[in-house]
Amino acid sequence: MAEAHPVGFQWVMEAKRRGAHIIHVDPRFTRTSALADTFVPLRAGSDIAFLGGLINHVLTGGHYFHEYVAAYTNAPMIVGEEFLDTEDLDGLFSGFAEGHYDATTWHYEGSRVNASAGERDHWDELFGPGGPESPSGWEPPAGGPERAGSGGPVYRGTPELDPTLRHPRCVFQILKRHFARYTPEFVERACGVDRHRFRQVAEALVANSGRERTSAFAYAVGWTHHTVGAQYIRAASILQLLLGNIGRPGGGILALRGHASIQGSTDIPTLFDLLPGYIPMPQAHPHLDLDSFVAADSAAKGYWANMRSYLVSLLKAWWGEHAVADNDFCFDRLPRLTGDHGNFHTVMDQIDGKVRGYFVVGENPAVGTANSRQQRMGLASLDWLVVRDLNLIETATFWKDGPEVVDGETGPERIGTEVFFLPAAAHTEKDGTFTNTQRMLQWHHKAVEPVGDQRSDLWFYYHLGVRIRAKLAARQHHRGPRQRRRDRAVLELTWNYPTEGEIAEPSAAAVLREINGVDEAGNALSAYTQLRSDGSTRCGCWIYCGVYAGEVNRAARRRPGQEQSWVAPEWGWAWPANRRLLYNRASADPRGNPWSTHKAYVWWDPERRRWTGHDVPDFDAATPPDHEPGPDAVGPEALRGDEPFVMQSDGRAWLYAPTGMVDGPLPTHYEPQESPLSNPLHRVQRNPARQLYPRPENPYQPSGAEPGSEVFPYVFTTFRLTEHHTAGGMSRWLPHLSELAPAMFVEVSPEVAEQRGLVHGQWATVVTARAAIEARVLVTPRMRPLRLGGTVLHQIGLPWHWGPNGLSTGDAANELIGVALDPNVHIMETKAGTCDILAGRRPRGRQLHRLLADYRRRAGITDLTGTTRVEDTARSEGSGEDEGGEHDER
Amino acid sequence: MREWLRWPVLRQITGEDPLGRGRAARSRRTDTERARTAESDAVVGSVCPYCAVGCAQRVYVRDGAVTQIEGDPDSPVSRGRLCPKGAASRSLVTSPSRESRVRYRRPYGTEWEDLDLDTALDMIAERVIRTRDETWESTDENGAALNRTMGVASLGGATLDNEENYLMKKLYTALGAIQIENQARI
Amino acid sequence: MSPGDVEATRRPSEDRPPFRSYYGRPVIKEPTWKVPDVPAYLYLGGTAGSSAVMAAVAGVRGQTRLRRVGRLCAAGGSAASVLALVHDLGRPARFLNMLRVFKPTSPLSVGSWILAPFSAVTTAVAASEVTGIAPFLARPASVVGAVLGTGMTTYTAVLLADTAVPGWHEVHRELPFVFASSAVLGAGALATALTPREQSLPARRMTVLGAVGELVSGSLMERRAGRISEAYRTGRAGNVLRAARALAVVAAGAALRAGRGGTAAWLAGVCGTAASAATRYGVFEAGRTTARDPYYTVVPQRERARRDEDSPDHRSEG
Amino acid sequence: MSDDALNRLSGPLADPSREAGYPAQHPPRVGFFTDTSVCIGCKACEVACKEWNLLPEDGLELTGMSYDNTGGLGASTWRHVAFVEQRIDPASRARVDLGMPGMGGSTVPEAEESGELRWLMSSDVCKHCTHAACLDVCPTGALFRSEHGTVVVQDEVCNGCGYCVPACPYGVIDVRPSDGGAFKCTLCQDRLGEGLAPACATACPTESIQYGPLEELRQRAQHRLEQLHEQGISEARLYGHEPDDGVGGDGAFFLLLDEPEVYGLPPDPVVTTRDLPTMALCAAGAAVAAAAAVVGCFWGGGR
Ligand SMILES: Nc1nc2c(c(=O)[nH]1)N[C@H]1C(S)=C(S)[C@@H](COP(=O)(O)OP(=O)(O)OC[C@H]3O[C@@H](n4cnc5c(=O)[nH]c(N)nc54)[C@H](O)[C@@H]3O)O[C@H]1N2
Ligand SMILES: Nc1nc2c(c(=O)[nH]1)N[C@H]1C(S)=C(S)[C@@H](COP(=O)(O)OP(=O)(O)OC[C@H]3O[C@@H](n4cnc5c(=O)[nH]c(N)nc54)[C@H](O)[C@@H]3O)O[C@H]1N2
Ligand code: SF4
Ligand code: SF4
Ligand code: SF4
Ligand code: SF4
Ligand code: SF4
Ligand SMILES: [Mo]
Repeated sequence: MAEAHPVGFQWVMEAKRRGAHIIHVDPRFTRTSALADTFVPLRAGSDIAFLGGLINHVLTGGHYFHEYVAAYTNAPMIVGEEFLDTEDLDGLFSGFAEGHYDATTWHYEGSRVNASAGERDHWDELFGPGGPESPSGWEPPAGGPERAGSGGPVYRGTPELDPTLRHPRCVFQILKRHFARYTPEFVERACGVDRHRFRQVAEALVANSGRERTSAFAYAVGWTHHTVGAQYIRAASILQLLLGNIGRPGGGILALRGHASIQGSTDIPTLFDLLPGYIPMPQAHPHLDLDSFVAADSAAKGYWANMRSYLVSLLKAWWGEHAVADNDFCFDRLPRLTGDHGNFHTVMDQIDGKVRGYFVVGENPAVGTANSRQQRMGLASLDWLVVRDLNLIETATFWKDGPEVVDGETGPERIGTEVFFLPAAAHTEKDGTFTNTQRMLQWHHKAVEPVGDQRSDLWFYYHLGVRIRAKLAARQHHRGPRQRRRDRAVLELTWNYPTEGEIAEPSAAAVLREINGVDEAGNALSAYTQLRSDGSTRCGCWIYCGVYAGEVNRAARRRPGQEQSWVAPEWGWAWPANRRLLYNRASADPRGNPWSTHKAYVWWDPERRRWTGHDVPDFDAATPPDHEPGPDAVGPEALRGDEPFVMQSDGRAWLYAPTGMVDGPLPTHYEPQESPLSNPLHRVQRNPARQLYPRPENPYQPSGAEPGSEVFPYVFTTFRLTEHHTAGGMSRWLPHLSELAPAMFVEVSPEVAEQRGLVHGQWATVVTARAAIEARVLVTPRMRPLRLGGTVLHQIGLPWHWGPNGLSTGDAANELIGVALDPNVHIMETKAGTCDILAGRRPRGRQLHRLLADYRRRAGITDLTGTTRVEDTARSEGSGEDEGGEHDER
Repeated sequence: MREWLRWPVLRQITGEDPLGRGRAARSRRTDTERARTAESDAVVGSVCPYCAVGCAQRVYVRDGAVTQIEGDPDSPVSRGRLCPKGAASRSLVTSPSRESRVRYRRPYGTEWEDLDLDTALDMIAERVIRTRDETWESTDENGAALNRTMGVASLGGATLDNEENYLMKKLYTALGAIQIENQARI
Repeated sequence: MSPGDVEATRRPSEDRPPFRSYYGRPVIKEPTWKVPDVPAYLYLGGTAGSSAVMAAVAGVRGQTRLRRVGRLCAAGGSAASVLALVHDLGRPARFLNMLRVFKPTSPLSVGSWILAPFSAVTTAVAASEVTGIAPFLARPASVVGAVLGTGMTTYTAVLLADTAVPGWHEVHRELPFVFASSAVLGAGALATALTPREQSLPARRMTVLGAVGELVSGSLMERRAGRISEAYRTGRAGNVLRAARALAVVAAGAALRAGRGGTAAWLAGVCGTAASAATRYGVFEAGRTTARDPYYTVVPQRERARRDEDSPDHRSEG
Repeated sequence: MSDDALNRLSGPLADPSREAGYPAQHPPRVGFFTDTSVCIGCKACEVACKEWNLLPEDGLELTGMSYDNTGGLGASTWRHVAFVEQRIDPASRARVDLGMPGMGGSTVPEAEESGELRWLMSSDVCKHCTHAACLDVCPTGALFRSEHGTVVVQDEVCNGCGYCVPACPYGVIDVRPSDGGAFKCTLCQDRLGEGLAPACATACPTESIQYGPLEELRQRAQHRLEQLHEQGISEARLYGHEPDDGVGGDGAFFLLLDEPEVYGLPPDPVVTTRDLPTMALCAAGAAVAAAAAVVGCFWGGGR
């Protein structure tokens, strides 16, 4: 955190000053470790084992916050009889087939739960056969927890519960059994964390949780960039919920997100599977209309029940008066998904000639994305490419000086891509909002005019739209009826933003106001509760409704922090409803009183009969804690007065996810796609539902006990430096940053240096099945070998900021990394892989290919290497009768 | 004569700084120098463009150019502090390495070429329309509506403003392009 | 190079205690002064200063040839030393800023306030000597030059010593004597070579006296320098200083015989000049060595600090 | 000489600005207290300084000195963050300097739990000495004492004589080869005039760099030191805070977690001009002796 969110880290230091105990868990000793009270080095890719150990400690020691757990989580819910755990099936949950899970058996007894976005496992039930088809048997259905910022998966019916938490099939008991084997000894064997240190952490955490104290977890891509990444976060959630650390001040799980507006670009998603506000994109289905879509996706209870209002208001915002009840508010104009259309899939489709044109707008995949060579191959297969950036990044110049061109493998005369590089305006040259990692929108004002052809992306998309619309309009009489029909979605789009200045810059404020939404009279709405499903309101993103309340741009508020309460509600605007802490109802007990006076945040004021406190209550302010909804209540009204998780369809936080996760209802330790070790817990080596793309340019390496895995004996992880930013487009061109970290390097322990003859300051070559890169050697005791049971494991660290362009240059770490994804969110595994390392610079040209071929041969790599879903029964003793073997697809 | 009176040696003799270590040694420029931010035409509220912490910035402008970017002490998030990247924001936006002209590379071309912005926009619009027409998918094999093109894809968004992402998503969706992705995926 | 006792491991032959440092990097900055500019400036200034004194006395004594040589050497030396100084400046055009203030705390300022009138006076005196114009003014001017010249012989020692460079500062008491001797040697040697034998006795004596002074004060300096003396004994500085001593001996020997023959006078001149210049250069180099190597900063300061800790209310005064 | 006059060269000096000729109602002396125990090594201070002062890049060299690729203070780097990797012996809390293993060809320790690691980070800067040697020796008056008690170079005056460079006991100031002038931290003289805090302190995320009136900072530092000692961090110490040290106390002082030389700081710096009277005396003595010797050489009138 000190490295990648340094200014956020000031609050950690502040806490430390006031006596907080800071624990840092990381494979590498970093600047964060240096300031932490306890540093826990662990094996990259083993956090579920570590967190599982903590969960087990909490459960077996009885350290959980009983009242909180019983009242606010789904611990009492009773799960159906058909559910089988990984502990029963040696690494698989019930329902695994063909590389995916069928989650039916995970449900609660007496109820049905289905995911709101994308996951269509119940469509047949709802709509009859012929549901969406996945283009490849390798992938799970599209969508997933990207929407988790808002509503959880949908839940229907009333499950059985056992408030005593004793029923053998209640979530709490399942949890206990599931984590029972995560002992300190196991943690030591899986993570390389010695049991003494583990106990220290467990005890410190427990001591600092409960009624009077709260602990917070902060994470970022050290947890997400894994083939089981989403389950890492689930594991942390379980732990925090058991300890009663969610929804309370000083608690929570803080996702330290990445770019300036990564949160915004998820809320108003430039993502394939979502519409603004986490409304899922519709899937292709023969009988899909607005009603059936909403029926499938909205919840009966909680705020997601109003999804129809959100969606209709969005459609009205987009197609204005053309969207009317009679035409389903133009719902059929939305393009339909048929599976995973994520970036990796798209790039492989580019290579296969299926994608012709590509806009790259403020991203540098030729350096920043795993298997960057594959990314460049995709770029080289396009008809046309538009790159908008501040500098001539590698993604724009791949045809001229990409590694393949330099190595003579290809050349400009063999690359047919037409490239448009359009210079972008910087943040000081345009108005607009970023949404930070706390869901807070902050307006940045234009300070100066952009120079030359530099334009904001707002300008570009607005004028591109204007131009396309004009061209289409002019050609209507030449176009066939079907073309004309499809053109209407474009021609009837509301696209009339006021522009200003010489360059006709569209007004960002007008766009933000459209996002906020207006009522029938055209006045800005002030809350999403005002949205209607009858077409009388328009709103571009329901969760942002209120940012323009009272016609005031609330994102632009900059009332000095010193002049406000510590919650600082008048700086910027946070969604939803300017709420700074989500699920803050949980900061009070079921009766509405703060769990502890000095941890009071929002509470029920019985005199005024209102919720009150430091923040906007995460609850209808007038609903008393003892509220019991009527039998027919729907939506928010159906929530009981003591159900704080208002976006969830049952008002409770989920320890166990009966649906919504495609790789299991509970986190389980799996090895990374590439690991030198065999899974110490299960026969199933890796996440069986992980997403793989075995292709010639994306070979995988053998793992664990597979022959050949010893060819890549070292674990590597990639990391960021405070001095650079991501793929380097915003740092490698700047002298004041480049000089601080002027060259690509690799961090190794003195032991690795000795084993491989690496010399401090000299060159080393890191090799995987995909590539070999060179880097300068930094021998440091901060990298320390780990002892796991009998073996000593060595890890190496690679910063990944470099590429061939800019002031400070170097090989990109992402050349090394294969594409293997978390199946829930399609995120690549960059944080744990295996490699070899050699002294000296890497060979060039043909010799480089020879080196790689040699490695692949020695490791016996084929198309199928690493693609096993479920390991051979022969390798494990016992439990031979389970379904595992037959699910092994290849 | 006035200049002569400013001769520090004279001031050493006549003033209270006989050793010439302080007041007497000051130059005229030192006496009149001001922080360059004090001479700004405008100070504009902004937000750091790098990471999601969202540190607030003050952008100082003089003669239509950014002269300094600093943390905004009013921010309850950052309290005026910046990390090295945020602190380098002035360099980022004023960097001479920034491209200011459209660059165009024709298929199989070996060099960049000039192209004016208007033509570029026009060419891109044409390519979008053509690709969309050529790759349009109305229905799948089961007759389910698809309403889309798989020929145009887009990447990026996390560095952009919400308003920009909104227009992107809106326009792409209307055009039927679905392979719209950003850094949230990586 | 690590913080720590790497220095000790790197030069195990030296009798150095282990010490800690930041990756073996210097603690203080090495002077940016260039070679040969600054050593030349040191040599020339001193020689010119002593020459001026010699010229004045010779003038009083009516030794006109010696006076002439002295006056010309003083003028030439001071002019050349000004040139060397200006050439060494990072911004030579701003040379005159040296006279912007008078800083009693700055040897270079004081030196400049000496050097400026000194070079003006000696140049005028030399001009009069050569042209014969206004000789009646030349004599008092020459005396003024001699007074200033006295300062010229040693202010450069303070210039070096008044720095944080251990090799110079630690010997701040002895260094002026070394430089003064060296100046006498330099001036004497030059005059020995350039003055007709019959008027060169004072010059020859100066050469001998200067050489002896240099040898004595030099060895005293090394003895007093403690740990720092290593820099004077080893490396390039050590070699140069050894050569300087040898040359001084030769110069003295030759000077003793120069009363008899021209060759000896020339030998005394060349060797004396070389010895004087080499001494300055050796001292200069020794200082640079001690600036580059953190050992010379850290260890003596540690030792001093430890001594101070033992007697806390009694911080060591030099 | 009076005490006051003595203090012109060394020893405690309550008010250096007053000594430098400013009227008694000049602004209070300001400085930095850099608390390295909370430094996260982010280098925001380095960058903020360069951005404000428009300093050039200082070389793109990977030094191998942990995460320090700046190396030290210089003419174009007025803040420098040092990084030191250490292992602490758990029993004795003694520190074993590791530096960068492999840099010194040291032997590889066994792969084992040999104590906790420590990574010291510290942001260095000009000390704005009470008795500033750089200022004392500057012949042009380019370096001067400001009304805030700081030491500042006037670029338009400096002639690049380079005297200040070896004079500084901390190795701070240097001449920039590209333009010949000497440069160092100005303590943001231009900003102070506007009532702004220095750029580096403004940026520092963790308040490792604290700016303010020196008196107040000294108290704060004392308090922090006591706090750390209470927490058992006995190795914490202040550096440069004492008005009776070799330079009369630093305007920018530090809380360190190890000996100063580990961070590249001199253990016991002394302003060189403290010995100026001695030097002047010796020089005068030597000069007179030399002149006398020359006169003496004429003794007897020998021809
Ligand atoms: N200076 C700087 N700041 C940034 C960025 C930048 O590039 N530079 N990028 C921004 C962006 S886009 C993002 S997404 C965030 C990312 O912020 P972070 O996630 O903090 O960044 P990383 O350095 O990639 O990864 C964090 C740490 O995870 C550790 N790690 C690796 N594998 C594992 C593992 O299996 N378990 C555990 N527990 N730790 C592991 C690494 O050693 C590393 O120290 O930072 C943002 N902030
Ligand atoms: N091995 C490995 N790989 C990783 C990671 C890892 O931890 N390990 N982390 C991953 C993560 S979390 C991320 S977020 C990605 C990041 O990877 P990228 O997003 O590809 O990297 P950036 O360099 O941030 O690219 C953003 C670009 O946007 C440009 N830009 C900035 N502002 C604007 C603007 O207003 N308009 C336009 N048009 N352009 C602008 C910048 O100049 C820059 O070139 O990398 C991923 N890659
Ligand atoms: S200043 Fe640093 S921490 Fe703050 S937003 Fe910018 S990059 Fe993030
Ligand atoms: S630290 Fe050095 S440069 Fe700074 S004031 Fe002191 S002597 Fe001068
Ligand atoms: S280099 Fe400049 S600042 Fe330094 S002493 Fe010389 S004139 Fe003064
Ligand atoms: S005070 Fe100003 S000049 Fe000095 S280091 Fe800080 S930012 Fe740089
Ligand atoms: S800005 Fe502060 S925390 Fe960062 S390196 Fe400098 S002193 Fe340390
Ligand atoms: Mo990211």
